[in-house]
Amino acid sequence: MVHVKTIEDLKKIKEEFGKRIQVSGKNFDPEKVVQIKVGLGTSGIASGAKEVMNFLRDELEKRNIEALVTQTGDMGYSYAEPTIEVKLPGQPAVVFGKVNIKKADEIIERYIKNGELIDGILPTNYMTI
Amino acid sequence: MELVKLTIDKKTLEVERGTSILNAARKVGIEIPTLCYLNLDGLNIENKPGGCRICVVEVEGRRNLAPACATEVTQGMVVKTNSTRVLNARRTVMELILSDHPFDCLVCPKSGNCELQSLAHRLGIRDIPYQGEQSTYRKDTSPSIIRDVDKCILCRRCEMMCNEIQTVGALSAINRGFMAVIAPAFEMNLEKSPCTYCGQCVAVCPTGALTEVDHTRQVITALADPTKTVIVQTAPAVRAALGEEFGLEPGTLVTGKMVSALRELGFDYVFDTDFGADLTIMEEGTELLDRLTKYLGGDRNVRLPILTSCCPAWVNFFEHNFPELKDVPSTARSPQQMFGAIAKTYFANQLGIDRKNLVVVSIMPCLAKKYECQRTEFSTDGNPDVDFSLSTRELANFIKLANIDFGALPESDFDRPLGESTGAAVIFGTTGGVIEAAVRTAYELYTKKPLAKVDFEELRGLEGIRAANVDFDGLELRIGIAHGLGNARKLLEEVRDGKSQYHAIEIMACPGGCIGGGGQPLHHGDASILKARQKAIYMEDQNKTIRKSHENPYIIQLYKEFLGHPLSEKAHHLLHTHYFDKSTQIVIE
Amino acid sequence: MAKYRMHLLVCDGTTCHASQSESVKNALQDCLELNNLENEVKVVSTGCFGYCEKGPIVKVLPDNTLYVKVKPGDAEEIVKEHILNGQIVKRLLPTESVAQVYASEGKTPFFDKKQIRIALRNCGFIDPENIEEYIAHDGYQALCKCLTEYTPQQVIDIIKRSGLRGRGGGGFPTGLKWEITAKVKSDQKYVICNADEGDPGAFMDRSIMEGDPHSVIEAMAINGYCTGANKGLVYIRAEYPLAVKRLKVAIDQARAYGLLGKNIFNSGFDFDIELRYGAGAFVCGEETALIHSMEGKRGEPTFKPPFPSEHGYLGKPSNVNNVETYANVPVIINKGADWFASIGTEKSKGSKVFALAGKINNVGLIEVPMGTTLRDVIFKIGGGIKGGKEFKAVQTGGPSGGCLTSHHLDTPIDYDNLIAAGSMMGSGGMIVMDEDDCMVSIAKFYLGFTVDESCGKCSPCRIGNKRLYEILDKITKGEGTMEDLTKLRNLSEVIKDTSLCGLGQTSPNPVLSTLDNFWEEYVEHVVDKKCRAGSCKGLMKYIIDAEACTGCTACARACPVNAISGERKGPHFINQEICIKCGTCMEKCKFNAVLLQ
Amino acid sequence: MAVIKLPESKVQQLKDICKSFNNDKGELINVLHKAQEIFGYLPAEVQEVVAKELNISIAQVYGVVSFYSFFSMVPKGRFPVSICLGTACYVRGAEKVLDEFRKQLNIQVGESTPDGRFSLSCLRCVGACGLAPVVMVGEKVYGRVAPEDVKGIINEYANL
Repeated sequence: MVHVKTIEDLKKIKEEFGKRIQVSGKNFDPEKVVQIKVGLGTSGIASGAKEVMNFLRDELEKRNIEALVTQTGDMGYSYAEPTIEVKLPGQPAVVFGKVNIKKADEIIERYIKNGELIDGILPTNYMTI
Repeated sequence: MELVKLTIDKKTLEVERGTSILNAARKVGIEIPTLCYLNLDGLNIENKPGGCRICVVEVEGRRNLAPACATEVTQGMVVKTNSTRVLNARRTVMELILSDHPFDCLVCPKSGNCELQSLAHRLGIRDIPYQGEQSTYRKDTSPSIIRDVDKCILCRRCEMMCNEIQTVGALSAINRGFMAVIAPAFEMNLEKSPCTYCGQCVAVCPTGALTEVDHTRQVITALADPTKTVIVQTAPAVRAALGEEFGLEPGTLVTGKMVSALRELGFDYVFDTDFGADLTIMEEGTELLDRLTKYLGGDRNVRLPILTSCCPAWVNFFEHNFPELKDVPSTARSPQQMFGAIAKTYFANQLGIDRKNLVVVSIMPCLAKKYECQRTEFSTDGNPDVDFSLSTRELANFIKLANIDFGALPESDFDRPLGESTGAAVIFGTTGGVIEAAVRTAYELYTKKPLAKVDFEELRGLEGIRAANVDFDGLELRIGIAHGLGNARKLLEEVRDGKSQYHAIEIMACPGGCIGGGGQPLHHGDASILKARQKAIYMEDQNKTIRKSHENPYIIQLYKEFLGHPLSEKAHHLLHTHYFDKSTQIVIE
Repeated sequence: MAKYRMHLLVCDGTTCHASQSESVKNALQDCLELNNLENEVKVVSTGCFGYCEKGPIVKVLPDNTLYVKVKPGDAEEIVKEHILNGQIVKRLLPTESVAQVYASEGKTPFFDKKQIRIALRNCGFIDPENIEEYIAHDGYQALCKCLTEYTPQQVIDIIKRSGLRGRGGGGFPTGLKWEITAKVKSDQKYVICNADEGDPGAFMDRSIMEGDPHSVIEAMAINGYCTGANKGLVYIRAEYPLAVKRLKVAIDQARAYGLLGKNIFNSGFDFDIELRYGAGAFVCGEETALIHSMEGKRGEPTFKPPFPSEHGYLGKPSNVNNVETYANVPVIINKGADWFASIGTEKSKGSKVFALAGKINNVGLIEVPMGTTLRDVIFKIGGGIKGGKEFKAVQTGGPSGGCLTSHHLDTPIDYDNLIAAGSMMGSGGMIVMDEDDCMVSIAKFYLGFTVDESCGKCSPCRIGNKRLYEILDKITKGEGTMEDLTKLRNLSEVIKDTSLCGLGQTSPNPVLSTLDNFWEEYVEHVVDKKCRAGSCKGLMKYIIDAEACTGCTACARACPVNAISGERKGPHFINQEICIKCGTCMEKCKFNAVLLQ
Repeated sequence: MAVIKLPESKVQQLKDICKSFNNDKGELINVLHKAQEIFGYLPAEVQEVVAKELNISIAQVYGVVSFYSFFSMVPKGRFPVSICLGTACYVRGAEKVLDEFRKQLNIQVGESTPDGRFSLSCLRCVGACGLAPVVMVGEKVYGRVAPEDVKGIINEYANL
């Protein structure tokens, strides 16, 4: 385990984190892999976000798509839970709302596989710092 | 000390930093009304939850009103205690408090002596516009204390007394919001709680929520019964406080008038608990010397320090909280019970009547005495040694009820034989008194020399825990004194942990000792009343010709005719007791 | 891999939907098919863009052109000009100011700057259970900077200059609070995080703890460094199991990385954090009550002064801030006080997180710069009122706040403006109400909450709020009098003026603000015995429409109090004197003949 | 003398909990949380043991237990039903949903059905305001509940 003692230690972690993403022992190149974040706050979970996350993990593996599915906090769109963010390599991230299993399947088949946008995109209406 | 200049109601004054607005105002003759606030100066007892909001005042520059009791003065502060805003707020708050209070003032035991009632009068409340639901609870009666918490205004004084001062922990605030109330755990009866019946909650309750169980009716019935001989004993602290109920200055001794009043009430013999106190000294003093001699002689089967055992609330306290130490206190019964035991044997014999036809009434500054006289170990064949115990307050009411003009009564003396007592017995009424009385006797018995000076100033005072060494002709007797059960707990913990340095410890449950007992006229937070009572007690001692218990001629006679000698078998049987484990037991199923 | 060369995004947010976005979508689809473009260009409906008053909105990808107020008839022009000819349809572009916003857009194709995420910067972005991801987003750099480059006083000065004020409701200047605690001399001090978010309808702090727990940990350590405290305590609601779990994971990770514990960043500074759980008492959000609760006691507040900064947990100086306040701190250190102070209004700097809920389309968690108007929040970000109903009021500040009306919609949100308007910032709950909400009932709802949550220590709050509730209840039952309205006001003012703690000092605000802003509604209840929102049961009448009634007697048989009379096969009648308004007759009637009036 | 009867294993468990908090009375609330986790509620006996172990008065323990709404002295049903009465849920009709549960289960808030299957309680905001009105049965969250849905929700547990 890294013991952080200097600003350089922090910077190193930051750099490394950008370069390699490790999931269950496998290294991923963030530039080449599909990255999905599932909003797992209380309202997300209450709306079924965990089921969606499990579905995505299982199905992406079954369908041989190199993808990294991680959890994140509340994205703010309580009215459209569960919400997920999908980032295809080299493209801006897109947030989908009201994602149930059926919608998740559609996202894999149409957006992830074909780059085809589907109904239910949530425009990011804020600026982050 | 830094001085702070401020203005209250256009009066400019300078007070020490740290003074509350309430106390600062008092200095310029402005009396801001209070309700929950209580301060017994010099006894370290203060209740300042800032909860009732009656004492609110306007402070210039402040958004909302400030409670005068809890707000400290600041430099240049401008305070208004009677602006329209303040008066309206104070009235509304009072109306709210009254809207959650029963309207049965006329038949309330506190009527005429109720702080809430006086305040409503002072604020000129004429109606209660904010009517609504009132909180209601079950009335709870124990052997000593009645809880009628419908009348509770959540001033928290009793909770503070029970937990912070007495560390008894019988009461706590429970529930919250409108349902909040002060009660034992699970709203169980006080009788099932670790309550010691010290009555300090009753002594500070501003309303009729906490009162004593009134036994006056039973006494009246007994007095009216021609088959009964009714005798009365009065505790030393009663005579130093009873006068207050009749408008006399606190600290006025009314021994003679009290005796006359009791005669007028119809008691056949008016005796003195002081006689029992002298007897206690004989037994307890001898026990102390016995244990001490054995201990110094290397006998490790005896335990020191010896603890006094004349305070029934204190006895309850260690039975609940320190059962493992129950062989440490003296086994001597309290003066009330010694008196009762002698009355129902020795004196009944003298009169030639059956003990069942002799009714013994005690007048006590205490509520725990009501419980004590009901303990089964203090009865023979179901007949108690002491039948009824009335508080000082009950006696005062009884006298008024009997149309007796107390002020006009002549002074008269107690009856013999059980009315004779010494100065040593009188000082039982204040903290430090029992041990001083014991020292006066033990010294002479131990050293076989007369005391050069009877007064032991080093044992007196109002400090919560005091310590003094008394020279017994070469032997340094180390003495500890505690009053208030919280202070007692500290000394007890030392004993339990084997760290106690004392040979003897006196403990009184009530702050100040019996002068501050739960059955005394209400002090309403004025500590100077307790101090005046203490002064009166020592004055009574001064005035006595005999000031050492072992010199009481009737005590000497009692031993000669009846008991034999202190700690004799008969004395053991009649004058000593044993203690019980009353702590909560976890029984494994 | 992309099948489509272009996407047309049509906003299908509720407001746009109401303004025919569906027809626009269909028209675009038809035009594409007409031009055989359906396999090259796809029409997609999206959630709200936050520009509802300009709707329907169409956005063209990949070139990010935004068209506003698009009508079905514009579809042909968009397809022909933009898609086929590559020419932008200028007349459908938004006005200049909006265009600028969109012109500067950066990372994402769906971008609008009404919201700024400072406290929520990582929330919904990073994996809260992965400390490395937090570090990758510049996490713990602020702590490092403070410990290695600044003196405690310098850090305090930065916070002071930033203008950050407490986000828990009171709005006390954070830097000043830190400075007071720092100046008190004591062998032991504590850093306390108030995570007892109790306002009904508020979930800002919970979201931050669930989404970005490290930002709170980092800020608490910074505070510890400033004030001289080595121990931090988070007082968190036991009802927030997920937040508890994420915080625990984060604390463990921070310890493992040496970011909590001994000698952090080799500076000689030690700091660690423990959790303490609340147990369901709203009053524990008050800092003295919170401290008593942490000490294992009843959560009753005590009179201030002394303040916790001097006499806090276990009698030691303690700095108490809430979650959101702490979450702002690392950014302020990293980006500087001036940057933070450049956002917001004169006296309220930075941004504020709100939990937007109630009768609003886009319920959610938002963060806006101080000074944003209520109108922007409700109608742009919030997407307007649900079901196209009329906006009636917005409640801010929870049970301590007030109800604001359409008159206040253009009020820029900051601490002082909200207080001036008769409400308060509170912790950030924002509940929108529509024409179906009865304002007397709303006031009663909040008072019911206060009565439940009052600790009972001081008489005005314990009894006064109960009486307020009872009077309001009486009014909603149609039994109120004009005198009651006078009583309501006097009682409210006295409770505010005399209560011991913040709970009682603010609890009458929902009553006072509705009395001020909806006086006619109270008078209607009292004088006309009428509830315009139709929500006060006691003021409603069940009546039978004689025309529709078939005389089947089902209602009469079901009525529990025999209030219904009438001949079989003839019209029935409800005796209003007897009726208890249970509604059974309405349930039983198969002919919709029972009406509620 | 109050006598508390509890099985030995439970007493030991309680003692262990207290010990894990160093028998520190400042940890009372944490101890009570743990105890409620294990016992499901806090009967008088449990409070007595805690009081004894932490060396505080039973009145004080009860004062704390009765202050906080999270602590309960009555056992919950097998399927505890909680209705959120936060503001967002309130304005979206939570009260009507609560009334329907009362009617269907024939119990009041704070009570359990005679067969011990269901208990009814109210919650402050659970923070799922986007789903208002919200009902929880055990851990399961039901969002946007209308009075008409109540019967169906109860039936889900009918055969469990």
